[in-house]
Amino acid sequence: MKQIKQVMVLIAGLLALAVSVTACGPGASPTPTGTGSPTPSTTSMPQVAVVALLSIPVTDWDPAVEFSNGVMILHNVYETLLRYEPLEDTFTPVLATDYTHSDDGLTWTFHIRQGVKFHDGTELNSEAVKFSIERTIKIGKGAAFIWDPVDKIETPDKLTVVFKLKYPAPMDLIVSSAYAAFIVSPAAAQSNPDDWFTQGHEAGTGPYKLESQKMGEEVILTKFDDYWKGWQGKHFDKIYYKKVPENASRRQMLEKGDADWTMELTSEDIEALKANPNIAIEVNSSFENLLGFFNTEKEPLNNKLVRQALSYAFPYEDVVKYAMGGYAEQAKGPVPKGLWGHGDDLFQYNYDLEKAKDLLAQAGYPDGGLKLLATYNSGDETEKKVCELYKSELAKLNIELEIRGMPWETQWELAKATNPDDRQDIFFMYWWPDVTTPYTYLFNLYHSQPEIVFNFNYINDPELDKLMDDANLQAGIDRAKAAQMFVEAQKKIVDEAYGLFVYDKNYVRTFNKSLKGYKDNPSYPHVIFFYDCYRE
Amino acid sequence: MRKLLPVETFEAIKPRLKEFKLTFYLLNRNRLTMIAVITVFLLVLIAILAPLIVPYKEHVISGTNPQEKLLPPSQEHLFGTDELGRDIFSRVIYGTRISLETALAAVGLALLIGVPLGAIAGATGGVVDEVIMRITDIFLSFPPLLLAILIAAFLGPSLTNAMLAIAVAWWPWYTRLIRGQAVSMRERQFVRAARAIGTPHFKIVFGHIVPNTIAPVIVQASMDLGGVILTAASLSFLGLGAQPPTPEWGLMVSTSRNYFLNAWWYSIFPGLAIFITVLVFNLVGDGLREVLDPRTRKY
Amino acid sequence: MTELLKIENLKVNFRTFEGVTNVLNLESLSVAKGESFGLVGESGAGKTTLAYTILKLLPIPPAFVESGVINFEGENLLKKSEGEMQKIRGKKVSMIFQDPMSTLNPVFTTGQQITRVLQHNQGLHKAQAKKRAVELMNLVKLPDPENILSKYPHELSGGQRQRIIIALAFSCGAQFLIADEPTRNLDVTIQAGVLQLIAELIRETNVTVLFIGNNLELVSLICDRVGILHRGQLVELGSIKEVAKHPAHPYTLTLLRAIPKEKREKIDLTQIALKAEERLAEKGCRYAGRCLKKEKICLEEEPALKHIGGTHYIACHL
Amino acid sequence: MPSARVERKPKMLKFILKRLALGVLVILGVVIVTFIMTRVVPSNPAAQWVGPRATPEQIQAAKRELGLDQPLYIQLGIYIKNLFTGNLGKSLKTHQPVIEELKNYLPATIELVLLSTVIAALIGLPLGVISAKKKDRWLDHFSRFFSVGAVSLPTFWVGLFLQLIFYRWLGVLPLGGELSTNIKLFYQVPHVTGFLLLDSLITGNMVIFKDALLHFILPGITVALYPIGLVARMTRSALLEILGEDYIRAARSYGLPESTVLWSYALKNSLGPTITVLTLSIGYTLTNTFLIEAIFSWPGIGSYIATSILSLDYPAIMGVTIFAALAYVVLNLIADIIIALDPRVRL
Repeated sequence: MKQIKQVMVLIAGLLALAVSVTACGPGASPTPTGTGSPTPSTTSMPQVAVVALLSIPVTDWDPAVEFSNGVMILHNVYETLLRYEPLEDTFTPVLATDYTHSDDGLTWTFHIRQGVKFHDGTELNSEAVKFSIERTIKIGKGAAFIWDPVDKIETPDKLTVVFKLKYPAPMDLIVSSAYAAFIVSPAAAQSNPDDWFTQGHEAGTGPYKLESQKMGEEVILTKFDDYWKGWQGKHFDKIYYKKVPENASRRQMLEKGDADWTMELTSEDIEALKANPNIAIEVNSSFENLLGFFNTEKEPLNNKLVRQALSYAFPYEDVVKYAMGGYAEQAKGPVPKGLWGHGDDLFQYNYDLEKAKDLLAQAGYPDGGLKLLATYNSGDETEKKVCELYKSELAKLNIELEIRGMPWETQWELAKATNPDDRQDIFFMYWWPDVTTPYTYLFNLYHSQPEIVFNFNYINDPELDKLMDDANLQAGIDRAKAAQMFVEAQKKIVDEAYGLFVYDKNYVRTFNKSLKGYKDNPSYPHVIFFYDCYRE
Repeated sequence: MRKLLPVETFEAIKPRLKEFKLTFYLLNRNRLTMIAVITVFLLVLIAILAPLIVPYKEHVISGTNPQEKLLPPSQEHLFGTDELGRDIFSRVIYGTRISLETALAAVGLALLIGVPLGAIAGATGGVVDEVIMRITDIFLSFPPLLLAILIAAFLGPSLTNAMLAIAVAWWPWYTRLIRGQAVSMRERQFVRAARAIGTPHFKIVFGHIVPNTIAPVIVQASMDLGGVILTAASLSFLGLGAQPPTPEWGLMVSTSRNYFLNAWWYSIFPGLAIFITVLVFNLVGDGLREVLDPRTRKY
Repeated sequence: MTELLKIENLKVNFRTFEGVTNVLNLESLSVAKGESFGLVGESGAGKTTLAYTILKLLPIPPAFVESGVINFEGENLLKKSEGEMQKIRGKKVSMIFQDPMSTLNPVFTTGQQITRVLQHNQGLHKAQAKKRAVELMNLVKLPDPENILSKYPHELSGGQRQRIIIALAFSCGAQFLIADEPTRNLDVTIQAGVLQLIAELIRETNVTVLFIGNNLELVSLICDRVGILHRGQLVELGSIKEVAKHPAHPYTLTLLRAIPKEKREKIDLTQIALKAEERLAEKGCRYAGRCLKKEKICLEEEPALKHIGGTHYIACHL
Repeated sequence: MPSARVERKPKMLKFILKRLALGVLVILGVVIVTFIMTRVVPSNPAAQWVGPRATPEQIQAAKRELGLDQPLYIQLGIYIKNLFTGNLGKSLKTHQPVIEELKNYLPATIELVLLSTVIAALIGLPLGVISAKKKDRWLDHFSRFFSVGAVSLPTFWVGLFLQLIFYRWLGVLPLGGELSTNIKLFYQVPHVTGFLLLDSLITGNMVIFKDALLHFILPGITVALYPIGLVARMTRSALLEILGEDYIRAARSYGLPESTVLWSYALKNSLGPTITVLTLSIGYTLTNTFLIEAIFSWPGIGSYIATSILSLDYPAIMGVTIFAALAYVVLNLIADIIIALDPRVRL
């Protein structure tokens, strides 16, 4: 009898605990952030913004290395010399006040802002700029390649930096790159071990500094009192970034006010959020596009007619409508709309199964009967839908499309297989700019390469190479002319139907209506410059 | 977690009609087990007849109908439609076939690896036994799901590879089970007799020992089916199993995560399908274990 | 003499795969107060089943009681609830089991097991119970009681364990004791000692005994009266003298011959062994199938117990 | 007669040592198997190390940096040598030492797993006892349905619906994570052992403890389901075996009440196998967290390994695998010791 009593008491106690804990739940736990109540300090509530992220906040805390969404945070901690406004094609001076370049595009002079302090208390000068960029080049990871044109960096005085280039290049675009263009404190970098940054430290000039973090999970930023722009007006005191991998969870957090800003919701979610009066939905153009690559080194896609047939068989409208919920536009060539060098007059393939049939017949496949393999990044719901819709159309041509969602690394290795026959037939991939130039699209994706990196069409066309390279050299001298030349190159790519130009994506921003001052900049994908934001 | 039946359990199990009848009689005592047995037969029937009974046959292969996406359950679509307008009922029904096929293939393959290894180890003894069993130990010290995930990830995601991965995670259990049997078999009269008249070792192992030890392993394997189905679904959930647009339940649940706030039916039906299938297989397995284990067997 | 236990019309069946089998069919049996009654029969005859039925410890299913009355002190045990039975078991009726190896709980020390029973049945405090346990050890002639009480069953020998089981049976002053082949699983060398102990204790406590055995000779050492059980039925009943000296039923004769010590005739073991497949005949004497003297009537009619003199009864047509 | 229990001690030690040695061998085997598996897969760790959009020169440099230009057996040798110093290499993605990342992620997972296991024992044990007691009756059917159901549920699916019900509809429990944002930002979160619930409890910080407990409930229940079912099933089958034993019948014959027979006499006998299962189930529960941590944004090893596997981050995968195998081997050893402590088993 004694035993049974003990067990019962234990269970009862447990239940009581659970009940008491849940009963007082709603008051304590999911309080709306920042505006909420139960905090120890009563004087003035610090303003906090909460960002729910899809993946780990910062992959590598070294600003020279980070080459993924971590720049969302780093751009609030570090600053670049300039910030590019692609929609107006202008530059906002940040750490540099102004700049000039020689006519041949080989010498670029930047003047550095006076009185800027790093978070470690030291002051910004031309040496720091030189040090930062040389450090990035030396480490050679991430997006360090953007500095390839740089021959040497000179610092004639404390506030002047001169770049001497190997070949003409648009340095203003390079120094304002979203990646690998951050300026760090030399004092902090030199007095600490090499992996000091990677271990989760920072030494930038940005408006916010790192308060604390749990690696791979969350980051808390707090305002840097000595920020050079000062703290007049309304600003946030703290920013809280948290990884919330489930789409549904991020949406629910946003709806309940547990998050202020989130990304990568499905179009169905966005549709549902429209009814919520507390949530703002902003549709912005972006420089991110979805491209399909045909394996031109393998039967049957080495045949231009087959490639064109497959281009006509693609359900562009359905994909935009159902896979993207309308938040995209069918692409015209590989360079997205809004970016200089985009060809508005380029030819566009349209969904036309009859035409596709004709072309297939011409190519010698009147009854279809092909088997193709398409790969995409596993876990990407949109790419998955794209593939499924495409498969359904190709089935009508008696072409069997096998779809394989693969982790990026394995998909990549498959595409780099030595034997072209081992590779996939169609490779789906997003591309977005590092430096805001058409060359990042054309060179990486369609230029011949000594080794396969991202040229998944496997084209080796010297004529096309030359068109692109000439255009790039021109970019450091006369951007308008260069843009024309880039369009010429794309004409050839489109005509050859090297791949599917699926859509240019819109970034749909979903955030709490009380978050004000947020402005999307497609050159800095997903970055929120929190200094400009405030809560109302 | 699996509790392997003790070796002696199977001394009694001989594939005789009477044994089957007796087992059935004992199972019949527990109504819940009996319901499960009937459901298992029903599921097998559904799996076999799937192509005939699905209302939207094209939706299980390549067809899409995005205009009708995410419709709630109705008369035309009993379980509603998914994000590309496909009939979820058809896909769930067809998924029965895929799940059962995958599970059977995985367990079959695990048996194909595990049984000969175990028989050879047990029948040969000595160094061969040591080596085989130490390798088995190594594989047994991976948590099975982790091992399956690892292998599926390394082989690349596909249903076939998921099946292979599960087989690799499962075979050591069978090796261990059959080895125990084979060891006891080694000294039996008929084996000695066979050896005495110069039968080659290979023939003794596969001609005498395997046929006489296979019954318990088959029983064990049938008890494992539920766990295997769940593991396969978990792999697909992680994106390491079936590929779209295959109507595999785990994959459907995984995809539905993105839509379940707007379309609860999309998650609930494939999830229920997994649950019910695994449940009835486990219930039957549990019932079988109770009935076949001499320690709990009661007439 | 008052009847302490009176069994009437008791039918116990087992429901199995093959169907319902009758394992116990007793028309009438009574044990008087202070009497030692022996029950003898081959294994499977239903002796243990009877013991379990009295204590209501039968595994149900597959067993079930079809009909009957077991009156103990004038009250029908079969009608008692589980709670009421708990007040009877151990306190009024106790039992010595046949297998000392499996009767004690392996995960408690013997002391824990005895004191728990004492605490519960006699409401003793822990210290009192411990003291009483030591006394009990002395009673069953186990030396070094403290040591024995601190041991787990597997650390003791079979004889020691059986003595503890006997101690448990006598611990709470039950008036009725069922001893189910208490020496069956013991070495021959210690059988005598244990048996003697039981006999002494019975004499000292004047308890009423139902003594079960498969060996008439052994039973005769303890009992006044004896019943021969065959396939669930009493085939012969009488005082020890009557049955042992003048066995009347053919089965009893076989049983007596089966005692190896006697070595009077060559024993045909196949006659004794009960085959599992052997089905009960639809009608007729249950022994007819093996009876060497059977006649036509034996196959057609079931014999009832009939009085053949003194207290002697047999169930045989002949 | 010398006491048997005194004799057992040196045997026990020998037994443990032998099992430990075997365990080390097995772990070494796991290391080798995993290492080979990771290396035969077509992939390019060097390219991962440098990051996306790397140039061929960068990749070549990384190859040298990571020692990938050496023959495989030398790489393995170096790996094993480093292993002994606790060096598991660096993650290809985050460039952090894997051992640091494990330290970072493990406490949350261990806390989740252990606490769920305790819950599993508290619920599963009575469930199994009731089921065995009422065998083939409706209470048994119900309890069996529940316990077999618990091991048959796709946990990832359950997690989604628990969130839907308790966060979205009822609004009584948080969606995920370990703590609320406000608590994180404005309270000093104690850090003693790394286990949040424990730390807040020992430092007497009830606000944080309550918040952490609230956050624990949903993932805790989801993770506990499987072991609950397991313990209930195991207790049931062990009890069924034991309830048929002679000593149970004997105990009843002495007039002991049914509750004592069941909860003390029988349960103590079935505790051995049940605790063994509980111990071993921790290994399973650990892998189950791989599926559900992401759903609950739980900052543990599960979501870490899930992302590592999907991005083929080999050092991270190996680190977690070795840890899991180690945990498995140790738990097995503990289970064996528990069995060996059973007075019936003589070593």
